[in-house]
Amino acid sequence: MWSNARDVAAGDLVIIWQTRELIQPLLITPGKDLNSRFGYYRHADLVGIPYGSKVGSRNGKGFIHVLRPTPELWTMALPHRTQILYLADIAFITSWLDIKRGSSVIEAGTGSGSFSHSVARTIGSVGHLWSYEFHEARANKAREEFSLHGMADIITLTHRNVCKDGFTVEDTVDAVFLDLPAPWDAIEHAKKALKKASPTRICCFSPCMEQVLRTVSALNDSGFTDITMFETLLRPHEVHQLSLQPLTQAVEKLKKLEQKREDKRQHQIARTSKRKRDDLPETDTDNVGGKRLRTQESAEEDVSIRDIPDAVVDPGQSANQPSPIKTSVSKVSPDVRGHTSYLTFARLVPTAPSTIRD
Amino acid sequence: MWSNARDVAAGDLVIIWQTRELIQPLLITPGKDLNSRFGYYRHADLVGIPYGSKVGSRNGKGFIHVLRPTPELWTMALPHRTQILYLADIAFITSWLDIKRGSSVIEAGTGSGSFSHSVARTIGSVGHLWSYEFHEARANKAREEFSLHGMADIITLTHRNVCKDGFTVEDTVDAVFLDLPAPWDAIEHAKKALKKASPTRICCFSPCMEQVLRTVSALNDSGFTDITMFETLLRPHEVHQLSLQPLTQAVEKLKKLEQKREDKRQHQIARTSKRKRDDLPETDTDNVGGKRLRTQESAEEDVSIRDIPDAVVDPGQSANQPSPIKTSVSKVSPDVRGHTSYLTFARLVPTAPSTIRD
Amino acid sequence: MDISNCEDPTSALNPFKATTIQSGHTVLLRLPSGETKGFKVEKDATVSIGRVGSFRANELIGHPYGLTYEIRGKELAVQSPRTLQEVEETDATNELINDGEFVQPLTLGEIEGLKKSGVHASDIIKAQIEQHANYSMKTEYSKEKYKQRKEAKYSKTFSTVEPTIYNVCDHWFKKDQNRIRDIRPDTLSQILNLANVRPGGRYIAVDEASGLLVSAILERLGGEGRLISICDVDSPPAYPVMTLMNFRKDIVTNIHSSLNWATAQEDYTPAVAQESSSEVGKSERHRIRLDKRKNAADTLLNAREELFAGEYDALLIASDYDPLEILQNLIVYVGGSGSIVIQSPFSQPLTELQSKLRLDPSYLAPSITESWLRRYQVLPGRTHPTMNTSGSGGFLLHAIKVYDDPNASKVSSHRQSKRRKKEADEGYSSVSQTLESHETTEPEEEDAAVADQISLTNEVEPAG
Amino acid sequence: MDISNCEDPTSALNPFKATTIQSGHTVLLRLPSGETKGFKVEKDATVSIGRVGSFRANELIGHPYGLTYEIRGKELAVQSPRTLQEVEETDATNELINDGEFVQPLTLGEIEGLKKSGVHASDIIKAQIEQHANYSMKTEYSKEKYKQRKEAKYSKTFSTVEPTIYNVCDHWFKKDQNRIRDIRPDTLSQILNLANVRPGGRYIAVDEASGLLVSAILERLGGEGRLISICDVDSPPAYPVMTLMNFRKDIVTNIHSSLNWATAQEDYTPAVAQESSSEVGKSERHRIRLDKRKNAADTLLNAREELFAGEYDALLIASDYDPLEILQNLIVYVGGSGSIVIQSPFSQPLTELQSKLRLDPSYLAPSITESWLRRYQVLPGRTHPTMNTSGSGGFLLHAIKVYDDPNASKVSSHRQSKRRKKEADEGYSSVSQTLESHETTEPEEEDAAVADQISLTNEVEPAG
Repeated sequence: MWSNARDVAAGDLVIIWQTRELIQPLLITPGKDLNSRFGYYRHADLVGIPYGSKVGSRNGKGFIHVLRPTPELWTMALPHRTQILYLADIAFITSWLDIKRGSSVIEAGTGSGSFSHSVARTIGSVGHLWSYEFHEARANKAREEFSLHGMADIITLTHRNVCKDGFTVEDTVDAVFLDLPAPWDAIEHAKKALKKASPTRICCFSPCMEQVLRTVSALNDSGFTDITMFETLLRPHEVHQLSLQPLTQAVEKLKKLEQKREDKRQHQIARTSKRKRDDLPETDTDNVGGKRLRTQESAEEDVSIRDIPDAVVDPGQSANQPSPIKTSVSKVSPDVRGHTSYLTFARLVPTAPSTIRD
Repeated sequence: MWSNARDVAAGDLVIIWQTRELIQPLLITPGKDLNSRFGYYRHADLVGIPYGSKVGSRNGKGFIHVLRPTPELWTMALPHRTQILYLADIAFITSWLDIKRGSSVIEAGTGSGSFSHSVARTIGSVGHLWSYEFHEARANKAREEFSLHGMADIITLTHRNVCKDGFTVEDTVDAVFLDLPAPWDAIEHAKKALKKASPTRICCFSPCMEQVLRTVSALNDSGFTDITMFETLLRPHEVHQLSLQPLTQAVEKLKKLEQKREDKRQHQIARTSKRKRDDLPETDTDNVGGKRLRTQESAEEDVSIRDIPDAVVDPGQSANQPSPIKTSVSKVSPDVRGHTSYLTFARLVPTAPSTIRD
Repeated sequence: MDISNCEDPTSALNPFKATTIQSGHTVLLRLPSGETKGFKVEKDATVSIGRVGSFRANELIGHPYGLTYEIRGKELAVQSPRTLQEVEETDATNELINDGEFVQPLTLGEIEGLKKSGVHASDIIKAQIEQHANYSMKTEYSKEKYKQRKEAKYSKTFSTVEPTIYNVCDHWFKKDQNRIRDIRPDTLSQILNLANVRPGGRYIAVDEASGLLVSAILERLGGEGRLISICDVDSPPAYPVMTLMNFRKDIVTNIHSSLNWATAQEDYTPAVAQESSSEVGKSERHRIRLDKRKNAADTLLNAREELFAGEYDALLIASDYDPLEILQNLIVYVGGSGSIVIQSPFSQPLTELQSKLRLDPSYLAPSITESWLRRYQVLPGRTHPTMNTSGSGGFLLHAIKVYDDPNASKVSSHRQSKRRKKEADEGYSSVSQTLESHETTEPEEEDAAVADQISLTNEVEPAG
Repeated sequence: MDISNCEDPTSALNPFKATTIQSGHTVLLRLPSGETKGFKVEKDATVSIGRVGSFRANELIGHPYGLTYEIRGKELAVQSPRTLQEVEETDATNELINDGEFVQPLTLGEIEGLKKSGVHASDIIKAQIEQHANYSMKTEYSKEKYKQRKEAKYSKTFSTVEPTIYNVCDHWFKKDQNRIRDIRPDTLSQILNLANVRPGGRYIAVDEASGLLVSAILERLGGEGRLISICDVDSPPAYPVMTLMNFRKDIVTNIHSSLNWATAQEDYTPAVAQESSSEVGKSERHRIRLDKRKNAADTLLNAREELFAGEYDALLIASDYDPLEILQNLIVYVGGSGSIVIQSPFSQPLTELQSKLRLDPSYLAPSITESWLRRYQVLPGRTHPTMNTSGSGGFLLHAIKVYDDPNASKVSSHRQSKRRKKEADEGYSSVSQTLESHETTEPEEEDAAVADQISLTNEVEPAG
């Protein structure tokens, strides 16, 4: 597949990591430039540096990290031609289907090739993946990609509607993965493609429950067993620095605040008495004391003690009160994807009656 | 409902908390005794003590806590006649259906009365609950219970198959809750019972997805809108005291352990040389040095440094190395219930064309 | 438009809230995008809801909540409620549509022209669809999706949303969950039930969740009962969440009092209560002011007395302050068998608190729970969990206030020392805890029960 | 019984594991209760699986995994795989059945009698059902449940379970999840993919998860590549998880080396490597022993050299030791752009680690994820999530090793100081982080991207 060398070479496909939201593939072509809002780079400058290097832009506008492609980075960087599969589903499907070095696998459809890359990596050069895509333009794009990524020997890509026309191999594969709108139409075909003499597995990927119910029924009718269904997700956590506010400090601050207001009120009374003698009009600020216990309406004028820096309340004391210790805590990120697809799995066990004594 | 007095009185229904797994209702009947593996108690001794008291047994075998019943404690203590609803579902349904003081509510079926108690508490004496149970013995049991718990004025219990025979009220209730095997058969009846002039709500409680699909379709056909479905769970966390092991200590221990073995080996060699001179047979322990690097098979003989108390490795040093600080951490308890039921909700909005100008 | 000019806007059974939209209400409107927004409805004023349009507030006043309207000029037309539309499956797939070709068939200018000429939204959509070269080749699902997206963009309809505590919490959670400390509607409902909040009950609340907790308790009291909330500002804050509830203010004043962390201290004498002799017998104006001050002082002193009298049914906390300190201040006012419910956006503070509370015999069975909620799309043939109802809804610690009797707790601790050794070997110790654990696990009864009693009385916990 | 007496038990493509059951294998059997248990299969020995019965091991040897058998005497009969049975809905409800009446209709004595007389399990069940007064009145669902419970109790069937890493992990997770540090099959699969484990790759592992991590990496290498594991015991531990994998030992020895935390130190000279002149030229026996010692020393020294040469593809950690210390020891051996994956049963240690690593420019985008898995029952008409697949499956921290260039990081920090102030006001600061976050959120592009670059270079993090 991709380069295993320590250093980047001309012709390598690399992953350019600019930010978490901006991750792109790049074919190193000396003579070409890379321009982004994080600066201007020459491909030639990247040749010979070790993979994983941080590189500053030529115009000082930012930096990039030059990474070695992996199927996981590719999933984050690839051009989307369709909805794609992500890490949690890919990893779980691979594990349940027991895809490993030397496995023979079928996938339909190819889509944007996110799953294909991961399978090719996992089965290695002694395994094989038959990938089917019914959309011709997408199939051609994917074929190009696989070839560019040095996976042409591992992946055979066929442009074909497998629901109608079936697969191109028989009694050959260890596992079948169907990401189709109507997987039930491909299940009998899949059964033919699976190896007859050893236990084999299938996975159907369907976003809706109605599809699952129909798939389960079709799998059952075709003699698949141990039918089961899973959902898996990756819940990213966000890290916060948390400190619990000490309540005793709040109490002291509130007491002082009230004393200050009371002092001010007494001062106002004294001033008013004096003003009254001088027959001056009463000012608005005179009302502060009376307003204090009105609720709700006066909220804008109320001062939250958390809005007051320590210095305002008591300049002397803040130094004595150590600020509370912060702890790193985490919680599930609020914008987690809550559903991708239902993963329906089943097994096919070898049952040729001629070989089994009963 | 239950007693609001500070102290327990004769005739009160109380909750006896023995352990988290052993929570029971008890009707205080002076003259009677309570016997359990946590000791022997006289009801009479509980009269006059404040609710929330810990009480030691007369025979010193344990203690109990005497608690004031709440619908939540009742759910943990009630005699199960059926599968019951628990806190997370009850609370969520109550909130979505906007059940509050003064609400008129229908539930079917009554079951073990877990939801009924919670609703009765929430609507208060100015609200009303019509509860229907198709199983006669269960209906009678529940009626007794409601009466004993002082809820006879709040709850009207009817023994009836509502799918066949409908409800006993029309244009009356704010909310309907259906916990039935075939809720779709009761939806048209529910529509009749709901108030016509104000927005009303319905919830159907079904464990299986196929029931949900059929319910959604029936709700839609009956003109309910904003059909939506939820699952809610309460995930209990268990608290652990965790300390990360310092790696530097492990390194030092391993080095010392190896030095010790090497010393022993050298000692053995010396002994063997001496023994050889005396022509004595070699002992098994002689082989220790050579065995050290055999893998896997010799594992039982290997000493994990975590099995060795500090004292064995270096009696002098352990006092100098402070044991790592423990932090309280938590994770979801492994035995969490992963599913109760799907909660299908919908609204019915007032649409009498005569009152609406268009 | 007058659906029912109900002059008595409150329900006969629960006069706390109007059941129809009244002048002065802040009303949540659900816009075509699915988003909800709050708008003030004042008699004779105009309500303007951005791109969707504007209308006279009087059109809504007196209506029940929950209706859907279309704006036609400045008038509102009530719409029939929409039901789910069956989507027929067809043989069409996206097989023959080339990526990138599925583009906007009308230019923006054309669309603006149609809109200005008063063409109805559904007609614009139809026009767009007709011009869309590939529309008929797409699957019915893709078509439906496309139609909905277009409808959201050009529709001039909205619905009023009833200010139930569920809807208000949901609105805030979507709008700014930080300001309500991640309290999701399910979490809130659990708080209320765990604290046994009911009409006639008496509660103490510490609410730094923008008034969500206070609003929810008041809603559940329905005008009957008592709530004292403790705040960290000089005067009770204006709770933004409460604005949307449209409670009757006079009833709120009757059942809700507020103290702050200073005035809630028994050993503290608030300045307002210090009668100053120099202030008596001045002008009329001065006397009115003094009366006001006297009333305020009375309210405060009454609230203090009421708090200090104790025997509250439950204590509910959603606060940034150290929860242990809060408990040390307030637990004394909770009656025996009363509930303590503490909410936090993070598990860590509750975890630390729990490991302290279980050493304190005044707290029975302190347990931490995380709420979990999942919403589903239930369109025919397309049922699946929505893509974004995961994330965090906060954590709860629940315990029951009890009265210890040190003489009652003499239980053999043989088992305990064995367990302690085992835990030391493993490098950690654990306690499993939940209000519901008794029916999810089936422990070896005798053992588990005895271990449990041990764990209630001393510092050792049974293995999870 | 000889399904295929395949003399070459390994796949042509992946000779690492036999594809059929061989003598000496430890085989997982699924019992009627649904539980899986490991049994050693030795030629000519008898395998006894408790209540279910016993049989001669030879009956299994040479068979593919995954078949279902019934024990008949000491013989095994292969069963046809069972398909789901459609359950017809009927009008029967539980309406007329009185609670408590649904009791065991045959006495235990009667059942024992039937079993001893050789009656087939399905007949016992039938007999029980016939005697069950209310059976016909129960709903079909209740009937099915009842039948399944009875079958589990009297059936004499079992299935062999293929030792895939999924099945082995699942078995251990159900049996004792503490011993594998809560690594659920989904979590394990994520670890392997995040670490880019592939045939021919080179990996370092710290495995205190009973060998689950080591087994999984070896399985994925499939005999091609290199694994060095670092343990905290004097010699490499016997991994209980590995026993179930039935790897070919010679191949494992070729691709897997082990060091401990002392021998993995560059500045430490292991005693075994200290040539002692007094040991040369003794007796034959002594020379053999010395040769052995020499081999061991060579193996150790080679492993050290190999580790110290570095440029590994990934570092995988599941350990009780302080992960920061582990990284300080081993990060130097990970090649540029290599993955670091650290697993923990609790989020807290990873949270603290993350907040340190993001200050270190050698780690790109350290992010914490929690794995989430739900299994469903898919019986016809009764599809629902299983009641007990929730709970914890552990947490992962993932980061990419990079080479910093301090001169490349000059970015304006204006935004940063503003943000710092805001966070101080709120009492906390946050960073959102995930490998996949870029497509779940749609941040205001420019802002988020710039903030992100800032967060990579210094101690300030963007708001989540």
